[in-house]
Amino acid sequence: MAKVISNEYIGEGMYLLKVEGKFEGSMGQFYMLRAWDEYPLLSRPISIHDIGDDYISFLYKVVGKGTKILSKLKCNDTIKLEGPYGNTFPKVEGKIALVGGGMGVAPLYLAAKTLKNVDIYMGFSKETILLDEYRYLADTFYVTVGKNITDILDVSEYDYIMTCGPMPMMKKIVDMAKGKKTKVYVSIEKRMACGVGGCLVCTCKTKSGNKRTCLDGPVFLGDEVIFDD
Amino acid sequence: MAKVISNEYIGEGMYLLKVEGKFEGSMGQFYMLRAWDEYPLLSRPISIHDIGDDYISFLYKVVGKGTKILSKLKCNDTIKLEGPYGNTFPKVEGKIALVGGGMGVAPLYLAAKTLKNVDIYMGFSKETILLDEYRYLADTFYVTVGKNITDILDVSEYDYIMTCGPMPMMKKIVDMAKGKKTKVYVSIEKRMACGVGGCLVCTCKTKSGNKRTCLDGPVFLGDEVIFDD
Amino acid sequence: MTNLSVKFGKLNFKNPVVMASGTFGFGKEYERIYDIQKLGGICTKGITLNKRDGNSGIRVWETSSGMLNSVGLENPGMDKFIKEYNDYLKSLDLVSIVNIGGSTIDEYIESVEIACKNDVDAIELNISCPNVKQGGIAFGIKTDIARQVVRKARDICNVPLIVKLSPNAENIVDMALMCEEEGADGVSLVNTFMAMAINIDKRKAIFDNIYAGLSGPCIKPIALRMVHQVCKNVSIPVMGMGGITNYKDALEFIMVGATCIQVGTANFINPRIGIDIINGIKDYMEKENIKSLDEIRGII
Amino acid sequence: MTNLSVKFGKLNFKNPVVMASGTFGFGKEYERIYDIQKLGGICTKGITLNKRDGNSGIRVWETSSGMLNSVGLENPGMDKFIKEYNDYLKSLDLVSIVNIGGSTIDEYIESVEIACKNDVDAIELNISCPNVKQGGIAFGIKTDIARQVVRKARDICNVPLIVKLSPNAENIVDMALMCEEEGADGVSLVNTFMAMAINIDKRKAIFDNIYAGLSGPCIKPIALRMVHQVCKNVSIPVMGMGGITNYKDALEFIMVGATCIQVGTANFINPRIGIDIINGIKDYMEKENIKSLDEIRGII
Ligand SMILES: Cc1cc2nc3c(=O)[nH]c(=O)nc-3n(C[C@H](O)[C@H](O)[C@H](O)COP(=O)(O)OP(=O)(O)OC[C@H]3O[C@@H](n4cnc5c(N)ncnc54)[C@H](O)[C@@H]3O)c2cc1C
Ligand SMILES: Cc1cc2nc3c(=O)[nH]c(=O)nc-3n(C[C@H](O)[C@H](O)[C@H](O)COP(=O)(O)OP(=O)(O)OC[C@H]3O[C@@H](n4cnc5c(N)ncnc54)[C@H](O)[C@@H]3O)c2cc1C
Ligand SMILES: Cc1cc2nc3c(=O)[nH]c(=O)nc-3n(C[C@H](O)[C@H](O)[C@H](O)COP(=O)(O)O)c2cc1C
Ligand SMILES: Cc1cc2nc3c(=O)[nH]c(=O)nc-3n(C[C@H](O)[C@H](O)[C@H](O)COP(=O)(O)O)c2cc1C
Ligand code: FES
Ligand code: FES
Repeated sequence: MAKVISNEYIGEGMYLLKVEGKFEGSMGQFYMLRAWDEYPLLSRPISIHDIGDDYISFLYKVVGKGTKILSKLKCNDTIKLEGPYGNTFPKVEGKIALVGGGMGVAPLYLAAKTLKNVDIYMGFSKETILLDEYRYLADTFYVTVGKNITDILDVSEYDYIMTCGPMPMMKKIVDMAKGKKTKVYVSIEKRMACGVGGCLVCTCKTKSGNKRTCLDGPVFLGDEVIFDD
Repeated sequence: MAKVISNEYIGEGMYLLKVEGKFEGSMGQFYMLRAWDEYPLLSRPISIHDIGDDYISFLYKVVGKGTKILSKLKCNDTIKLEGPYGNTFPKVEGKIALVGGGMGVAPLYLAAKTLKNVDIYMGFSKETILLDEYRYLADTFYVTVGKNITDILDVSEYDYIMTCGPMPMMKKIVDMAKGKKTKVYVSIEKRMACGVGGCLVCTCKTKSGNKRTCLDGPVFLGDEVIFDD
Repeated sequence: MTNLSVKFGKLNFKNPVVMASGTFGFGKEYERIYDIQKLGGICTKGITLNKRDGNSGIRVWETSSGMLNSVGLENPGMDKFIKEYNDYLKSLDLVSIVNIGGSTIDEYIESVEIACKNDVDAIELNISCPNVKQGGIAFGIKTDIARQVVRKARDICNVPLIVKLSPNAENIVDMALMCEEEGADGVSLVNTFMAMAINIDKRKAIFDNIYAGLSGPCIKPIALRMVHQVCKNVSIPVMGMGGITNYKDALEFIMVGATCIQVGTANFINPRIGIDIINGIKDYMEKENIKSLDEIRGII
Repeated sequence: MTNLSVKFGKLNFKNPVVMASGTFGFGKEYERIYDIQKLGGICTKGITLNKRDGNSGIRVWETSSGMLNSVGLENPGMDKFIKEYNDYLKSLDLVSIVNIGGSTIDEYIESVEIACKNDVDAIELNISCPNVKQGGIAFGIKTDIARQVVRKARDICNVPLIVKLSPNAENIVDMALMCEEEGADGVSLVNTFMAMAINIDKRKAIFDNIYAGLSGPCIKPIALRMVHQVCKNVSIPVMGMGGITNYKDALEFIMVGATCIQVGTANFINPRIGIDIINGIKDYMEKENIKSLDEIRGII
């Protein structure tokens, strides 16, 4: 049980939840969140947005029952966090772009803080969020609203691209990088139950066979993922 | 959907919930309360404690999931009320005693206000509640703590006794009145589902056959009720 | 124009929403809440030939997203039912279906005869009742035993006959096929699942009868599967039910092939649920430009 | 001194709490969460003779107090399982049970042979798998078909053999009696209930396979009833499961006669649930002055 520090609405149906405590975790990893007792049944996987000495934060969008309950949390309410789960974005060096679509920008914050000197691309459909915070961490900063972020991304400029967002966007980037030196890492979202690799409901098909998104992922080499699912 | 005015803890694990609006209802009747969406499944039957031009109030004890949720309601929260359901205490004249045990004192408040010039007996196991409020409505006022209220009740003093509380207490009073002119009315608690007489899960056995506690009751002539259930 | 009406064999329902047996009394009880004639139909509490007092002890228990009931078919008996309720039910502008139970075949048959003689709209034969001659195992478990009841009932029944199936049946598809073979006008499913609850402090079963019937949202995924299986296998119309609590649930049952849907336990969550579901289906059809439910029935 | 240990036929469990197949990986996955050797036992993910990639499409869906899964027995195949996990499992201080599935009798038998040759602690034969020769109807539906698998498996199985029953069985008591007759060391029940879910916007079933398996708290009242029925009818030991989420649920299954209990879906609510249940049972026994679970087993 941990204590909520704050839970702010930041636009686009998204909230920034800050929880008190010393938590572990690296860029790309996630926690299973539970701010209820029995209902709904399953906990919700949410990426680490940021982590500090005495707090952890999550950026989430309200889409259904679970995130609705999360959105009602107030300062001093309690929440259960299990994690950190999953692998991390790789700690590489070179010219790096972080590309987030919509809610997919969430894990890129900690990635930008960790990797440093990155370019950040953020695509939104209507409203923008946290521009100041992300801009501050970026060498070069690109934002599109109502237009595909992939339209302004030149993959060949980069050694590495780390991306999180809608599947079509990530697939597009992987396709654009085909045959180029650019390595693309994608963060995959799958429905989960256990979060620890024990139930196999989150399988992601890859060229080297089935992988568990919760344990072997959520970060995969883009080239490895079989997207037609 | 109605709006909560207040929901105060008043001791003995009991709360007084006041809800805004013009509600119908008479002494002895109850509402089905629901301050949640899907879980738990069933609404909870709670007697009318008091009713005014622009409010209704309920006095309830936290015993399980549903009343626990009720106890967390705050001013301006919403609650669903269905009712009023059930019959009422009879509007009689003569010498009347209202006898409540524990949480059974709840419906006696409106009864005292409606019938006037009554004696009130309240029995508690540990703490007392709302003594000032009830005393104000009583001709003579008796309270016991940690002792049976039936020990100090002389049934033959009364033309009518209306009672609500634990089954053994009510049975005792009915037994004490056997062969006397005193008419005893008891308010029965049974687990309910529909509250309107449609499901027959709340059957109360009486000498004139099965009755639905929610529709034909909750108030029955004590002599009629078959207590060995 | 959106048209919610459905034909269920010879029966015409102004909409597919029917209140389930045992959860809606004899309709009258809900009159003070809303105009029940807005409903497509109602099923009465289960009636047996003779009056029954029902089971002793606790009769309802909440479970995770469901409830157990052990009412034990408390009812006034067929004659008294006819005397007290039949004229009322026939005066209503909806399809009123008399749900009939029994503990021997003869009992069933006698009840059906009386109901037919009094010209009820339709009969729903509840074969989930314990069969006294078979040691209390329900009629509706084994197809062969159920066939005997259905055949004899069909023989003498001159009003539409709907057989209500138990999810505890050994093979619910066989059971439905049998009903079709024996000439039933339709089947309805599911009745409650046999289940139990325990008080660990008293180290005793909650119910005097030990087992009780489970209903409510918790059973919906299983009920829906059973309705799907049955609809894929029979050509008589099906009334689907089990855990329906909103119009979306109702549409799910229609999409797997149900002609009508029944709503039971949800009446206890919201006594106006019938109206809410009808309005929800109507709005959905208008939004999706669906003229008749035929367009989506059995689409899955 | 409170003693939580139980004897399940020839197997000794230090406590009755066993993690259910398919919800606890191969144990290893939960090592980082707690010392899994505190558990009475674990059942592995279902293993088939050959590697299986499992089902396509969505594999999990939440329902009211439950979940549907359509994993489709994804597993590395028996040989690879033995190579990668058997030594690890045997090194653990707990009873590790290998759950075996198959789509033909031959497949089952070959898997059992390999497992026995490698001296596994025990086998749990999952007969809920679709039988390819019977058009995909699960082996565990009809007693006669299940008997063929159980008999052949028993013939060649020289480690304790537990047969895991499906709640979709036509007659679960007959099924358990059959297992007893054929010499099984015990039965475990229930597996998941066949069920379904629908996306009304897409007008499609959620799962590529249409049907999926329902588990979690919603099924507990039915599972408990089935375990009760089986325990009253067989004398071999029973592992009870279905919706157990806390020590009270566990005690309920023990009070209806289960020797061990299994915990599945609750691992997803709380990954430390196994420990919590063990501690809960222990505290209860101390408070109630119960020396051994024999005192309350089957008390209902
Ligand atoms: C590794 C990982 C990291 C994620 N990080 C974030 C994040 O940082 N911010 C954020 O807003 N969202 C994130 N998501 C998506 C988030 O988990 C879902 O939006 C959320 O679970 C929806 O829950 P709900 O109860 O509101 O929706 P409902 O639709 O009511 O949920 C029903 C069930 O489906 C699951 N589900 C529904 N949508 C998704 C989805 N897109 N991905 C996975 N499961 C889903 C739920 O977990 C639940 O089990 C992440 C998902 C994964 C797998
Ligand atoms: C006509 C009537 C009037 C009532 N008036 C009051 C009142 O004014 N104040 C008050 O505190 N209580 C009253 N009760 C009792 C009250 O309904 C229960 O205490 C309450 O339902 C418990 O709900 P729970 O979720 O907290 O407990 P749980 O034990 O979690 O409830 C589980 C289920 O059992 C039912 N249940 C449990 N205890 C009782 C009980 N004693 N009577 C009926 N159903 C029960 C619940 O309604 C629910 O369906 C009344 C009961 C009836 C029938
Ligand atoms: C309290 C109660 C009483 C019931 N009585 C009957 C009955 O008399 N006859 C019958 O066929 N079904 C009876 N049922 C079963 C319902 O009609 C329905 O089949 C079942 O509850 C599943 O639907 P639901 O989940 O919508 O409630 C009863 C159900 C409940 C909850
Ligand atoms: C995701 C998942 C995978 C499962 N896989 C298997 C399996 O491989 N073999 C098996 O016998 N049972 C399997 N089961 C069934 C469980 O072992 C258990 O019988 C069932 O879930 C009921 O228990 P519960 O309600 O505690 O989960 C699986 C269940 C789930 C939820
Ligand atoms: S969520 Fe269970 S294996 Fe990934
Ligand atoms: S609660 Fe349904 S008849 Fe009384």
